[in-house]
Amino acid sequence: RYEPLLSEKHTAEADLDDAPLPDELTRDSLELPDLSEPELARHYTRLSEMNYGVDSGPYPLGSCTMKYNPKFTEDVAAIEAGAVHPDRSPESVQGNLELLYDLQDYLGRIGGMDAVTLQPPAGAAGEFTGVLVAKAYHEHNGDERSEIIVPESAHGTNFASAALAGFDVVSLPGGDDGRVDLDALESALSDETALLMLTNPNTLGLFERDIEEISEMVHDAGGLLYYDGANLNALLGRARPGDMGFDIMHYNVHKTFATPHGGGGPGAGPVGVVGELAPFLPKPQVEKRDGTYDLFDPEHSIGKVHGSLGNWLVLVKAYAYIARLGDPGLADASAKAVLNANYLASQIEYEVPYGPFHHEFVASAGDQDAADVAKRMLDYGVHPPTTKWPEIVGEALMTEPTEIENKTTLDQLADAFNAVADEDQDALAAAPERTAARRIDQTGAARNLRLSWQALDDE
Amino acid sequence: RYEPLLSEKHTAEADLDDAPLPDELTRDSLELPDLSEPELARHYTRLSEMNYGVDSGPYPLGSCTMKYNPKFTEDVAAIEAGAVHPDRSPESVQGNLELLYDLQDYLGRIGGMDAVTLQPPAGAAGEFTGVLVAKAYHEHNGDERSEIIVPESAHGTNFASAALAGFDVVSLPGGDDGRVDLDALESALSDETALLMLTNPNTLGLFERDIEEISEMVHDAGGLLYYDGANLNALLGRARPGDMGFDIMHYNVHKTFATPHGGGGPGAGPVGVVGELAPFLPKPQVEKRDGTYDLFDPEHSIGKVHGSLGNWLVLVKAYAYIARLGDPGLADASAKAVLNANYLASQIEYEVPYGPFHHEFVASAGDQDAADVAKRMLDYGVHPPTTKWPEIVGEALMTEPTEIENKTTLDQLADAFNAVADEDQDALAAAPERTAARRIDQTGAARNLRLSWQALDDE
Amino acid sequence: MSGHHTPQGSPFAPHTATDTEAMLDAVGVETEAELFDIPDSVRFDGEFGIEPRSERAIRAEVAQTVEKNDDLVELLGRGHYSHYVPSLVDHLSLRSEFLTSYTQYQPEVTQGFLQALFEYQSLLVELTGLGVANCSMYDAATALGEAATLADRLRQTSGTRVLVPEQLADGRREVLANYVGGTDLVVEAYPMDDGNVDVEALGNALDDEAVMVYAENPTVRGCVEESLETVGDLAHDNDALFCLGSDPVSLALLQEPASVGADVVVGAAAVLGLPTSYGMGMGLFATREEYVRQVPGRLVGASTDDTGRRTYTLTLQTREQHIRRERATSNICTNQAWVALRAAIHAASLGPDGLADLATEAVTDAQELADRVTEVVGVKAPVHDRHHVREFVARTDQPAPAVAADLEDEGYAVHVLGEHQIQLNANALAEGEVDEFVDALAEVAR
Amino acid sequence: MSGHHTPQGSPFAPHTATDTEAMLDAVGVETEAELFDIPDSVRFDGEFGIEPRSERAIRAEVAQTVEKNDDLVELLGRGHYSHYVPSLVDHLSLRSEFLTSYTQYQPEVTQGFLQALFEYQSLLVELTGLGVANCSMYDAATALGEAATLADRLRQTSGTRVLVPEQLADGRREVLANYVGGTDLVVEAYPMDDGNVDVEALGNALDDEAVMVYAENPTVRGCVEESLETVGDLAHDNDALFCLGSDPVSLALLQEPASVGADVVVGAAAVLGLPTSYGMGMGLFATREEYVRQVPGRLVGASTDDTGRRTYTLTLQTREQHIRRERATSNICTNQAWVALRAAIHAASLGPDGLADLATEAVTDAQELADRVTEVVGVKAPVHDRHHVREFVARTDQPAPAVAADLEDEGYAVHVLGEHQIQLNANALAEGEVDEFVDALAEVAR
Repeated sequence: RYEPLLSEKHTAEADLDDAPLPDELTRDSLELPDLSEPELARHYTRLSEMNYGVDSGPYPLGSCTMKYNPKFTEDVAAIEAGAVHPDRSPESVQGNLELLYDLQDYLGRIGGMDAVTLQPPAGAAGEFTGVLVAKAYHEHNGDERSEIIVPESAHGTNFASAALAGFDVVSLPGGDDGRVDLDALESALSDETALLMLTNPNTLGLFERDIEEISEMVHDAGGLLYYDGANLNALLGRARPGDMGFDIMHYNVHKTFATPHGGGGPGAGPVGVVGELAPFLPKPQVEKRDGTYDLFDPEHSIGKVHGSLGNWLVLVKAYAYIARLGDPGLADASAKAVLNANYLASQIEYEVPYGPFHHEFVASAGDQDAADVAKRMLDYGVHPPTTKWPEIVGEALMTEPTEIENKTTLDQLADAFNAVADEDQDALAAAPERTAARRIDQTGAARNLRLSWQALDDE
Repeated sequence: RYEPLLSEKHTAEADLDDAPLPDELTRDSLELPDLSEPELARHYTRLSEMNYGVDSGPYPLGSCTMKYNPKFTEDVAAIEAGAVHPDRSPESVQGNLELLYDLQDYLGRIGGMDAVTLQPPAGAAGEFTGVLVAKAYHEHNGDERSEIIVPESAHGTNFASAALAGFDVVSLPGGDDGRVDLDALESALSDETALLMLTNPNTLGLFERDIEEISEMVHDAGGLLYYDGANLNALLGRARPGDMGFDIMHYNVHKTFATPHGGGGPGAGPVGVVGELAPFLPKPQVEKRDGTYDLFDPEHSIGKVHGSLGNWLVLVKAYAYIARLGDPGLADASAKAVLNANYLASQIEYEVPYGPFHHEFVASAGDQDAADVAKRMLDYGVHPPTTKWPEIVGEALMTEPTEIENKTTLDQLADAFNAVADEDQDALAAAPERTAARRIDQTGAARNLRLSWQALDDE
Repeated sequence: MSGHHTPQGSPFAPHTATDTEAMLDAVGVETEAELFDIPDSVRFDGEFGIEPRSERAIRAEVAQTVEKNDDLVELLGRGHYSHYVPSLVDHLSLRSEFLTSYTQYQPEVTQGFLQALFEYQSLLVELTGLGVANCSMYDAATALGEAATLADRLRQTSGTRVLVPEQLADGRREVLANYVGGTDLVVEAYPMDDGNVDVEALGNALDDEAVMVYAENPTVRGCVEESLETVGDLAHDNDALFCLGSDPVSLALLQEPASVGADVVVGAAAVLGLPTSYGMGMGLFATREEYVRQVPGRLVGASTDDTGRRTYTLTLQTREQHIRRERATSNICTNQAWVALRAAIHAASLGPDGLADLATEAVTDAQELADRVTEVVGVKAPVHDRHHVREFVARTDQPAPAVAADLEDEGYAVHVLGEHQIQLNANALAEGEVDEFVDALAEVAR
Repeated sequence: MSGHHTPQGSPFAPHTATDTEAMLDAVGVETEAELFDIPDSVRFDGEFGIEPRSERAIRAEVAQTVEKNDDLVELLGRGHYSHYVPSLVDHLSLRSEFLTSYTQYQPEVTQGFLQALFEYQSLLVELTGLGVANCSMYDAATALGEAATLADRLRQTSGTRVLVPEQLADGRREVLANYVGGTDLVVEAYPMDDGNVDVEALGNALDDEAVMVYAENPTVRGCVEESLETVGDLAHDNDALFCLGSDPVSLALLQEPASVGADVVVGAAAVLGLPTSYGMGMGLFATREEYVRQVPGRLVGASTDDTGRRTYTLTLQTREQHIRRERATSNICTNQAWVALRAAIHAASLGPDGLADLATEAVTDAQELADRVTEVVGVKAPVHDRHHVREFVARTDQPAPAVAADLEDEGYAVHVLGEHQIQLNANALAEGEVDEFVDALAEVAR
């Protein structure tokens, strides 16, 4: 299956002769694809058919929480009256502010947080925001701290967000049981500790049972505790970060609240904080007084982390999803997500260390290369799990089916795992054989960089 | 590729115990598929991927005029304010009546007709309407006539519509040049002739050059002349049925005005008539007086051919398409449709008798079976033409690329034709080999009828 | 749209100037005009006078136009209902592989739509209890017309009478008249008794000249028909076909048509899949297996492909006009397949309980509104002492046309049935709208 | 939704009671609750108090909520514009294979999205003239922030100064401040001269402590920048990176960034693909090929598969946080890929002339409106004697806040820049709306 590039179909030069600007302020030429609507419709329809989405089949990417994206949330987001300019006066956008206010409120309740900002446009931006809040809080207290502790098995964004904010990252080795090692934490903590960033359940799907002790240790050291919301789908209605001692958290709305991932984004990474940290949140925040909504700048605001108010359309979808499920639906989503992970883990032949699991588990491909396993699973018509991470499990197959899969699909996934487990190295190395594209040379792509069709033309 | 039936996934019995009706008025049981939204989304997404549409590739079905369906027409049809109840008072639906009135006006101008009804919900319903109008007209004149003349190569609907209205069908053999044989017509005409139904260009893509003489002959015999709008896409802006002497015509909006065919329907088959026949049109008609729109019943109306006002959503799309193209676009559409047909005919190795062509041509598969040729063309990734019809050409391959194909796609189509032309019977009989389903046993399907999943359960 | 194409040409014709040139060359002409083999005397050299507009302008224009419609709450019913259509239905049915495809004459590349239609047929088989459902008719009225021609083809005797209820939607009556116009059938109305079939009168009217008896459940006035079995028996005793009108939502609750002897079921199936769309609908048509070769329209059947796998295909095409021509079972070609797809998705998303719930609400809504409006001074409801689905007839002391006109001023559209009767579709009122409507009615009815 | 699922459970969890039972058995527990390994002390046994609603209710509720927004014609601009987005963009980008897919970590089954992103990158390479464009940043402000950290990584010397124009959107200034907060960079504003860079002042401000000079074309006030080459030369003479802010529509007409020496181009790329969506945007980021290993965010490259066929894949992932962690070029993970897809479809549907036409209209609209409003008593426009794209600043004799407030009452939203300055985005006025606006302005400005 092959679809030519737009540029290989037809291009043309723009006619710039009548540009309403002096020549010296105008570009010389512009050559772009020039196609009719029927040609474009076929081009993108074909491209879409060369792409796997949640509606295509199971997508059990550990830590990515690929849920079904309810169709109606698209229609809710498409309501035109909400698509206003971001610089409108608060009085003239009461509707949008009301929705944002209500969403802040929902998220606060779900996470057990006192204040929420919706501005961060993605999870990593949420982390960055949280780190800036922690930094501002410490600085405000005259207590400059230079380090952020991150477990080895944490998401790469934790490290990068801490570094972006200028912190030194202290990597925390995991304990034998796959959880935080309290001794190691003790050694890592110091009066330079600004923050400990944790996911809970962690990337192995394990709940940090010592969370209260961890919280006490961090707070005793003068640090703050940050909750990475990537795995919140495991806890809805069962436990709340705010109740566990976390001071700051972000929510991944495409993970927990079913907004579509869109092939990479957009997401939204709202950040919740305890009351003491609310004055440091980004500006502006939405408030409600006497039934009227307004924007205000928190007293010690860190400023802005997005040019405007964040990813509005994504936030609307998250609102719609939460409203659809409500208390019982959210609790059921977590219950079924955890059941699905445990059931699938029980059905596969690969070794699955640790446990009991919440929303995900990490199997080990053992002697097989986990990346090969993934390629071969494609041949069985399913999307493979996340591979080779976390490194605490050798040749990791990090698997999170989410609540949206039925037993039949889980059995199909297990069959795919088990079929591949029985195959030899030749079969694995040759995979995938049944996909539109065969195994792709990633090393070659990086060695011989061609990042545009212009680069191909040079060949 | 295989997708289980809804019923094979999960069914359940409805709970009818609390029905708010006495038992004797309530059904005993109801067992239906019972699936969640994610399961349904995948089911229908997969089914869609097992289906070929215009957005998938060329669809050169002769006489079906499979055009690209502009996306914006869907959005225009989706404007909610138009989706009202059909029994609303005219005063309260001025907007809908205005659009219908304007569409009647457009169609009248395009066809050269004095009055147009939009009620017929498809082309065949349009034919039936036209035939009823002719019947009513003759009866009104005290001139009962029992026969309708239809060329042998006409669409099956012409025959069936005439028969449905109670007429005897007189089949008119074609002339050697593929056009109407005036002598044969002379023999067929009599004082029983109510109507001659013609397409022009005809199903061979040939313009009936003698149309004026034909018109005179029919009218001299006291009959009326009916234009089957199936091939109107060949004439837009170049000639109008009304100017050729046709008294009645229908428009196929999915053929000429790019409304989607939807896998079989819905369509719309507006009917235009000359002024003398306007009093016989279906009721109600839309009129405009002093800027206000109203419905009225034509004086000698044939009554209704649809329970309401026809296929509104389809009519809105047709309106939007006509408005988008306007005079120059409509003329260009025909020009390019005719150019495409002639170009493609010039590129294929199969014999193409007759000509010069307008919007379509009929090639002959010669010694090959045209149905086999079609199956084999599927293996080349294109949709085949209409086959085995019209019978005037042996093993007919009736091909109409329409204006939406570019030269590259036409060349790809020609390559597919030519590759198949060179293949032997074995290859043809084994085809298709590269499709999701292989050759399907149609005889078996008719012999062992299984028309529901309930019938499969019985096996 | 891309600027280089023919100025003001069709934006949906992709020809570049270079390609057009090359193609003209290949064909051996200089201009496209030369390809038109049209005698000068009938060439059109005028103008339509239709100005091309941009996509954006047309969207704005049509929105502006249809927004001239008054914004009324429509209690109109009588065969056209707006049940909420889930977003899923739009998103899936608009997938272009479905929407832009043709009739499935090449089943090997149209398995998806064929299976969806097979499933649609099966849903109707379950709801009606009859063995065969076709892929759709245009609407309920044309389906009724087709039922009559089916009866005509089946009749063994010399009968010519088609009996229909005196209370019947005008559209159905008139379309039926046109469908039997080409036969020697005559349509006669039989009396109703308090909103149901007057079985005694029907019995008296029946004789061996009858070829079809048509009844509805619910009736056009929303009444649940209580004598279906008797009607069926009367029809069969006289060798007439029993044709029943209904809809897929009502069928989720009401007596199964097969169980009361129905030979054909017709009805408005777009109550699933489409909101009221100014009358655009979709006709359901189901019948007994023994009549399958007389069925109008398309049928999808299961088959196998060369590898032995189950597949689907259009079948019994020899009934159809493109093969059988004037001896076809119907002239229908283009049908409402895409609406059938939507109805199937809608039904599947409701599931058995969801569908039964819709039907249950339709019954309780009618009852509850009747209870409310009969408390209004000057109104008595329901007029018919029957169970109702969705709608009912109310008596007004004031002249009904005046009440309806005043209601329209208040923002409500209702049917006028007679001098002192209006019909109300309770199901059209969203939760919370009942009070307002009752207040408005009280205002105008006293 | 189907009725048999867990009552009030998630409608998006498909578990039947039977399946749930079987799965619990297989796992060896009686209830799902047993699987939650949470200490009692931190278990949540409260309620959120969020009532579940139906899909239909939520659609109605949100519509009702956002329709509380005033219906204003927005002449606000300043980085957020609503060009008409063709229907095609919605229909194609909403195809679920695109919308519901994840980042392309398994390229063999995501060739479609990868190719679309490769094409997006290529379109920006053409528009900017630079060799590398990434797959998107969140918005223009974060793209500017990333440009500064890129400059920080590249700098050879000890410099710390980032120079930005004094006239700059607040959001960009503030986000930039946060992005450089983790470095020792300091952001300083340089003066503007009549809406353009004051090149003399910039020259004086520059020294070898400068690591980046940022300029915009068009500027935040809509002015075409006339000294770009000089700005570029000044930056390069001081070994500073020259970062230019623009957008894909303006770039269709204005000087090609590469031709004036730009090292990085950032900007608001969602002007294609999205209407103003309350600030949701998409950041473009392009730079010279030599800096490719320092680029933030995702890059798609061409490669081959085992059969030698051309394919696409994410590449240089070693720059990214999931591999390089705290030494990554950025913390970005989720980006705005779907908006990039939409922008690419939009650009492709416009074609070269369509895109140039949009830019041309943006220039002529601004000029024409300025000509009109300057005729209004009490208004002078444009304040800056420059060419403009889309928008311009006008001087009002009356206090600008009062003029803006009065305009809002008349249905128009405009920016207030100072005591007597407002900014008007002419491009936001549809054809035929200009007269009305000028009348309204005349009413309030005198």
